[in-house]
Amino acid sequence: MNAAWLPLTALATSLLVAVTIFALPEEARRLRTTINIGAAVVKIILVTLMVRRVAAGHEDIFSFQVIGGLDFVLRIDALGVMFAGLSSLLWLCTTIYAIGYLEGSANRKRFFGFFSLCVASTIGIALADNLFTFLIFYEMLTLSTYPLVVHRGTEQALNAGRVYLRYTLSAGVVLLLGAVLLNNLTGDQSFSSEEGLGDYLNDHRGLLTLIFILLVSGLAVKAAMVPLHGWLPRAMVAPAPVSALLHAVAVVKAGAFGILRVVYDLYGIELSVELGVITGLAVAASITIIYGSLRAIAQQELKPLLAFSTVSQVSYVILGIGIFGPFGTVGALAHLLHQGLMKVTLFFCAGNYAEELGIHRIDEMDGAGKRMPLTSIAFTIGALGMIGLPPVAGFITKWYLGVGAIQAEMYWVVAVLVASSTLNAMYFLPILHRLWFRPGPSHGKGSWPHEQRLGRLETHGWLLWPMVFTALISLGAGLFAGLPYSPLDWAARVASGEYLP
Amino acid sequence: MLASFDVIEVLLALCLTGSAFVCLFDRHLVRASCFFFVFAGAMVLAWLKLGAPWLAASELLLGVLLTGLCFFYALGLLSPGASAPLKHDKFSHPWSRVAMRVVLALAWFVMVGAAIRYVIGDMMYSPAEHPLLLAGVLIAALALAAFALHRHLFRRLLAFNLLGSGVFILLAGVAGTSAAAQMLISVGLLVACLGTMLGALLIRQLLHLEGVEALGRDGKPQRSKA
Amino acid sequence: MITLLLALALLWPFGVMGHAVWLAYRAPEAQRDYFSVLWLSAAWPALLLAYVGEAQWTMDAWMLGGEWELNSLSRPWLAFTALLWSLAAVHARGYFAAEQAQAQRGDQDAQRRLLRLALLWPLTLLGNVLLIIAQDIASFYLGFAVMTFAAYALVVHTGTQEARLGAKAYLILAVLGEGLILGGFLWSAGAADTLMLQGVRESIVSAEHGAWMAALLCLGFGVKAGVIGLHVWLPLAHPAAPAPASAVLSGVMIKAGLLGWISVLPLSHAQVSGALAQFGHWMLVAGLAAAFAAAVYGVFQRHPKAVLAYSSISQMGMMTALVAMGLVAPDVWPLLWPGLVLFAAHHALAKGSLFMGTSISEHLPRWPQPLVWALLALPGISLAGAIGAGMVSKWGVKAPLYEMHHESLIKLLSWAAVGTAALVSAALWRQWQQRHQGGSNREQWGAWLVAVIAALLTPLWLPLPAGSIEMPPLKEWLGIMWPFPVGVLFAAVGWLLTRPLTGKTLPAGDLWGFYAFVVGAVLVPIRAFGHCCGRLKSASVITAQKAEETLMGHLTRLLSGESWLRHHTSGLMMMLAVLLAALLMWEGQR
Amino acid sequence: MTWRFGLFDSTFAPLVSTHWALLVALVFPLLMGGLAALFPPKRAWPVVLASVPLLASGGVLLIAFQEAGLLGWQWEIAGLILSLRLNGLSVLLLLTTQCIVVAAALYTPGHFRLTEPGPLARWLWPLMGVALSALSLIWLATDLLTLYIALELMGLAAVGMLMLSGKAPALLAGMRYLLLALVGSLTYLLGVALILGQWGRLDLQGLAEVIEPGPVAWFAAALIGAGLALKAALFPLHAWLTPVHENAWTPVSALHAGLVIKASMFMLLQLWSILLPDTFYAPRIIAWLGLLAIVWGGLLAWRTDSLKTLVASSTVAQLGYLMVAFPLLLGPDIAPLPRALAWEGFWLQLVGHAFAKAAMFMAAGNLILATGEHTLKGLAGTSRRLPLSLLVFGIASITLMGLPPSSGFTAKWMLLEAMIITQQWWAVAALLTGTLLTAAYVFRMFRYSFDETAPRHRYQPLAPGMDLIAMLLALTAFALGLLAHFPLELMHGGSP
Repeated sequence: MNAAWLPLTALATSLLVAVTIFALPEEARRLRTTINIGAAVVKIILVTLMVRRVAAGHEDIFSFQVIGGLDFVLRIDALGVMFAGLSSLLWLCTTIYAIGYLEGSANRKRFFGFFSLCVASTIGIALADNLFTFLIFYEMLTLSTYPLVVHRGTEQALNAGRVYLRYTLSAGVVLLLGAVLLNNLTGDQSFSSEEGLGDYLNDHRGLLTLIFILLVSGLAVKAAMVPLHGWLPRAMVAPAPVSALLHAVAVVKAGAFGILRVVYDLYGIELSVELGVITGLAVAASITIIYGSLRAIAQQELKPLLAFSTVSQVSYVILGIGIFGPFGTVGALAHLLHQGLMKVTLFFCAGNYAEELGIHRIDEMDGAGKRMPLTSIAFTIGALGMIGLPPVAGFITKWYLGVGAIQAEMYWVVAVLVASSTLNAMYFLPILHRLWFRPGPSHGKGSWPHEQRLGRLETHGWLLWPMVFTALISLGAGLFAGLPYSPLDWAARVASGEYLP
Repeated sequence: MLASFDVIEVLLALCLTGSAFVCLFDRHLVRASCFFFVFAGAMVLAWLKLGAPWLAASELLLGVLLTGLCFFYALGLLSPGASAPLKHDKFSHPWSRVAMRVVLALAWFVMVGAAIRYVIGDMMYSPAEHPLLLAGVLIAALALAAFALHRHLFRRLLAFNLLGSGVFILLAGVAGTSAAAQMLISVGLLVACLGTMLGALLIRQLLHLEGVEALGRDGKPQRSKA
Repeated sequence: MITLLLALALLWPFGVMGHAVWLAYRAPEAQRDYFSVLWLSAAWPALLLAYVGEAQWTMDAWMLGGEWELNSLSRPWLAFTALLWSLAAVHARGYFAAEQAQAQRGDQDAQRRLLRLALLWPLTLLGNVLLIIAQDIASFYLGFAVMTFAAYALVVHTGTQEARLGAKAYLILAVLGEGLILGGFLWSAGAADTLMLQGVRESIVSAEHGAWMAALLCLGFGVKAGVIGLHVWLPLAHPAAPAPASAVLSGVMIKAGLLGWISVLPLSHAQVSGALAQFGHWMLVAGLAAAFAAAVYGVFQRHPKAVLAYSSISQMGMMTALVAMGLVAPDVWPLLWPGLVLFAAHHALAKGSLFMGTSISEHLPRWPQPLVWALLALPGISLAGAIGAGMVSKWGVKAPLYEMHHESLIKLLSWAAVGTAALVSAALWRQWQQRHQGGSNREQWGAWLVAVIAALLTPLWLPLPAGSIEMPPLKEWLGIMWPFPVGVLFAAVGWLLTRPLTGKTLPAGDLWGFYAFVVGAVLVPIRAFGHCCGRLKSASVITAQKAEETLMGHLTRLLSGESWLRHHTSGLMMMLAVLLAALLMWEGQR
Repeated sequence: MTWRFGLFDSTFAPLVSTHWALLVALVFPLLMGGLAALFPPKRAWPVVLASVPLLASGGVLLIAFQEAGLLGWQWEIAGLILSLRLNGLSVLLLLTTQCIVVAAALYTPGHFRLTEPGPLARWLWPLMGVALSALSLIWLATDLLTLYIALELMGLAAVGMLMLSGKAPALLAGMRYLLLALVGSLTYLLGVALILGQWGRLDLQGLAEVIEPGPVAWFAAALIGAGLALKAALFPLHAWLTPVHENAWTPVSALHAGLVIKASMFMLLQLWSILLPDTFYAPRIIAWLGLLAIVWGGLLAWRTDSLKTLVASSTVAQLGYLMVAFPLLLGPDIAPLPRALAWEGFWLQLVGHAFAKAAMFMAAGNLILATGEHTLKGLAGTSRRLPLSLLVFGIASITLMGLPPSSGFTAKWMLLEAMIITQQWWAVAALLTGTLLTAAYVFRMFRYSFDETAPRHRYQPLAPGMDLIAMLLALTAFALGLLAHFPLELMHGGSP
């Protein structure tokens, strides 16, 4: 039984929300909030439904013909549902957070409209079943995030937006070229087809490699791989929920997810190995991991530090793709979710510090643990996860990546992982030290840069609870990774689909 | 050779070419307009000669009367109260531009001539047999060159009209005076007339709004952003 | 029932932490008792658990698949660990009494420090307990990491310059160690596709690079166990840490490294490869080197806790050597390990009571002085193997070695015990020199006394397999006891010899200075390179901006061509027509 | 190639209702235009009423085509044969034209109410009617005479409309446009003269059969090509375009950029496919010029300070996309697949651009109207005050940039594919460069509008429908991307 309405409804939920929000007047705050949260909840229910259907072995497809030989196809598969689940879960959190964060500021209608559009794009990316459909939502994502990046409208924000566009649109063009070349070579290639492109290997080896490079370099810009990462730290000028979304779910993950699709579903892992591109991917990812960490160490401000940390962490996913074998794949897939959860927590925390206490620089964080204990605990959980310490989710993926690397006999990857953990510790532990072990304004030494008392608790409830929730989830995803339907379990399910016939 | 020599046609052709030349390249605008009357009159005769009385009538009405009046209106001679009648074209052209236009006109002439040679196979052997056709080619080339050369809007308008006439003669020359050709020409005449009327109105309006300088501003780099 | 107890043992510390948080945010300042009975009880369920019996738990949902076990190894280990934690907690209540009073008076700093300690103490304990019962890698690593990082608070507690240095050294080496452990685990587990410690052991035996895996893991755990070269944090951290913290650090946490070795190394495995046996030899050498070098260096320390830290290094060196025997001579291990566990347990309690003793000597109770000092010396003497449990534990390891004819090692160990004796006497001497009267309280000396007694009577309460430990036969007593007087003698002679150099002592943390120098030297070119890159980047940015400006200028000039185009449109049209015609003709004529 | 233009005999004769629909489509606009000149509508509802029969006629023609396939009409008047045909392409273009003109007409009353356009305003209506009729005729006509008449009518109407604003720069630009358009027509006429002289007939279907490659066909093609290129504002001959739009009224600009220049483009392609079915270089010349057009137009739009110039220059670049596709449509040895792809892509691009450009002009007009500023810098802060206009502009520019899922994207996808199959890499490069340049100028505009630090203007409120109409147009262009199947299906059928 094909429930074609399911993928379409999932997509339409956030699209309709976007349209509705644009149609509502700026002042209709309450209604907008209700619609936003309601739709997010509906989306989660839909995704849950999808999970159940995928687990039951159904494949729901919605498709129509755009032009001859080219279809618009949405399909629910395990990998897509994984990404959709991440985005819908974090959408709820980020929406709640953003409502609190933007309380009383201007242009909220525009913000939430594009925010919903952005999430609709990620859902589309998740459910797209061919490169054409993927490309549609991929570019839609670029466009819908631009207004979010420049939201503040300052000179700095506008410049960041320009840089962002330069990178992403150029990447889009490269991607388009790759997609058209591929379409030309193979016709409309569904992500769900079992064969991969193995048939073309003998005659078109060079072309296939070229297309792979085009596609991956186009996607790598969004995934912020060195040297295509320049936009990400600059995009930090955006409001905290945007940074959270950009870093955790929408943009960087879209890039990483795209690479996943290309390698596993389009080319097929065997072909990628045969072409030898996969090792290149692993090397590039390793360089990115180390480079990002090194740059993060040098940062003085919290958000750029987190940005470089993202540069480094997202490449774990790519690294996992670059490791041939089920463990690498599981690691990559699980990290897609884990990193999202942890990074969103960290950005929420950074936003809370900035909102409540006006903290932007790392050296202003002394003793903030006392003033904002829950935020600081969440930050600690996120940071430990980034380092890869158990029991936070980061450890699980690091483990799978490492084991995968050993099994693929890529021993240097383990060295990279260990080095990265150490470097992560080098920039996160000092912050934790400052948070918990240094006396600061809350102990009567100096004062906070710009303190506001936003709520009865340590800060506004809308800001606090999403963060606590994501922190708990990232902790739980590590502690109870063995539970059915945990990220790890789902990743293993996807991976077994890739490697087992 | 002489036997096929039609004196009237040759005279008409000469008259057309000559008046067109003066009309195109005389800086004295009133005189040029007067010569346009001469040219248009010759055109009427040419149509009669070619056996198209209907066209002759339209030419008389549209070409001579309306278009001519339009020119005088544009020059400010019809309404005595109008500001500053136009007399002379005072815009100058650099030599390079003139040379360029001459080369282009030659090329154009050769091209159109060659094209017609292919259509009317025998013309190559007796070019003088079709003096009107030859005049048409010449006028078309000259008029186009003048159109490209001049900056003064009035003179460009004039050049356009002559170009139109040249093209019509060519059309009649190569295609005869079939119904289709006559129809094309009459439409062309009508359009030329309408265009000229519009142009004349515009010229007056521009003169009224901006003065003489505006008529030659075409192509000059726009004044730097104020 | 036992499962319930396990859950209680693991969750109880959380309850304790919750109580501490509640105290901090809800209770009025003056009534904050950071070391309440609840807090003291953090380790009690775990202690109880050790005595309930053997059990096994498997949990698929737990991380990568959990497998916990209370077996003949983990039970005694848990027992001495939990016991020392309990005692140290009681001691802490006394030790921090003054600070607590300060906090109740409203001193923000004291409140902060005590809250931190009250929170992280149970967490450290939790990690320690978890790593003991864990049989799967993830749980073990989790417990190890939690313990390691939470213990930072214990080290840094006072917040003085020295404490921060010690904590820094501790943390840096801990991170390094965690990295090595992770690498080793990944390698060995990946090679054998396993998630259990058992699998790691098998993997190390069977894998081609087993020795390297073992080396990574050993070095990683060695950070905690104070292997020579990686030991530098011990003498830096201990003097700075509060006495109860030092007691657990040196008593049980350091043993976690030992347990790590025992868990991951394929000891007693008959078919160890040549490389692995080779590695065992290296480890043996390293252990003995640590045992002697630490003793030689340690006696010249000024601070009694630093001396004790070196003593720990020395003792751990001995244990390293014994573990290495499991690789070098696998057949000896089944007989050796109960002795080793007893050795570890006894050392834990004895070292714990020695460290607690340092706080007693700083706040001497109003008892007869000879009694106090005798009591202070007792665990030291026992540690040197002259009396009580020390003697039994010495015999516990000696006997199997005798049986398997490793007399040379016994001789070396005996000489190492001389070092131990010298160290404890030096420590006592330093305590004597730095003694203070007054300020003691009940909890402080009570816990200490119990620890001393427990140390002396270790074999009696340690739940080792029945019959694995026996009293040494009388004729061996001399062979066991002789190192103590010799050691005291050595210490005295050494003291006499070095008297002229009075005032000058060797710095604690020997190699730390060297390491810091090396790292600093390495960082200089890296920093220079970084600056160079930064300059290069800014230079290229400027160049790019300039180039962009120039380019824009050219572009603007180029675009003014638009008006030229506008001017020449009709001419261009002619040209286009002619060009097209010519082109078409040319193409047609070909 | 000529069959694609419907130049073959139809199987069915048109029904009576179809005759009436044709009549309505061609004559009704004139009537309504005249009526509106007498009684200028002050509100949108009379326009709505007037547009109902018009759109209905388009609908009837669409249904007629879908039922019967190609339809043909022929009349003989005094020895002249006038012929029309209705194939998928003409239906598509006819509907597009009607939609855009109706939208422009609906937009006009609101625009006039806010701008106080002066006494000449009432003449806009008849001129608009004439333009619509002439455009419809161009899509339908299949003989050179009718085409010439329609072309001239359209040209004059367009010039008239553009100059109605009556400002001096507008007049100057309009005068230039007038002269050039007339000269262009004469050049075209010269080409027609050669054809008439050689083959003695003007109906395209007959010509397609008799014309053989030879000097006359080539000369005629060159002359017609140059003349129409001038009128279509193809690259080196485009320079008259921007000043014209700079000063024209918004609905007029929308009509002109969206449709009028496209008509010349349509004729150029149609006539060349008859005259030069197998030439290699001429289409390539156009394509290379197209490459230059993309770059030049993009650069112009990128560096300009005026919003309207930006939009107008973008037209130049967008025409470049169409020009670049010429070698895929005309020339020897083009495989059927790329030719079909390019054909569909070409028209989709044309239609999509028509809608998008009309919407963009309206949005730009709204912004200018509301802020009172013509420069980009004047837009600072509009994102807060005029989000809807800006959104329309954004949606339209997505189509122009060729980003998914707009029609521009789908068209570009098809063109790219055709180019790749035929290995025309430079054309691929041109298309991709065009995307980036378009993005550069579009987002330059957005950059200004998102500026929150600028001082606040007083904004003039807009009439209620003005943004809505523009939005509908923009959305149409946008939706045609994913729904491209429907318009393209129209062009599938109908091979003889």
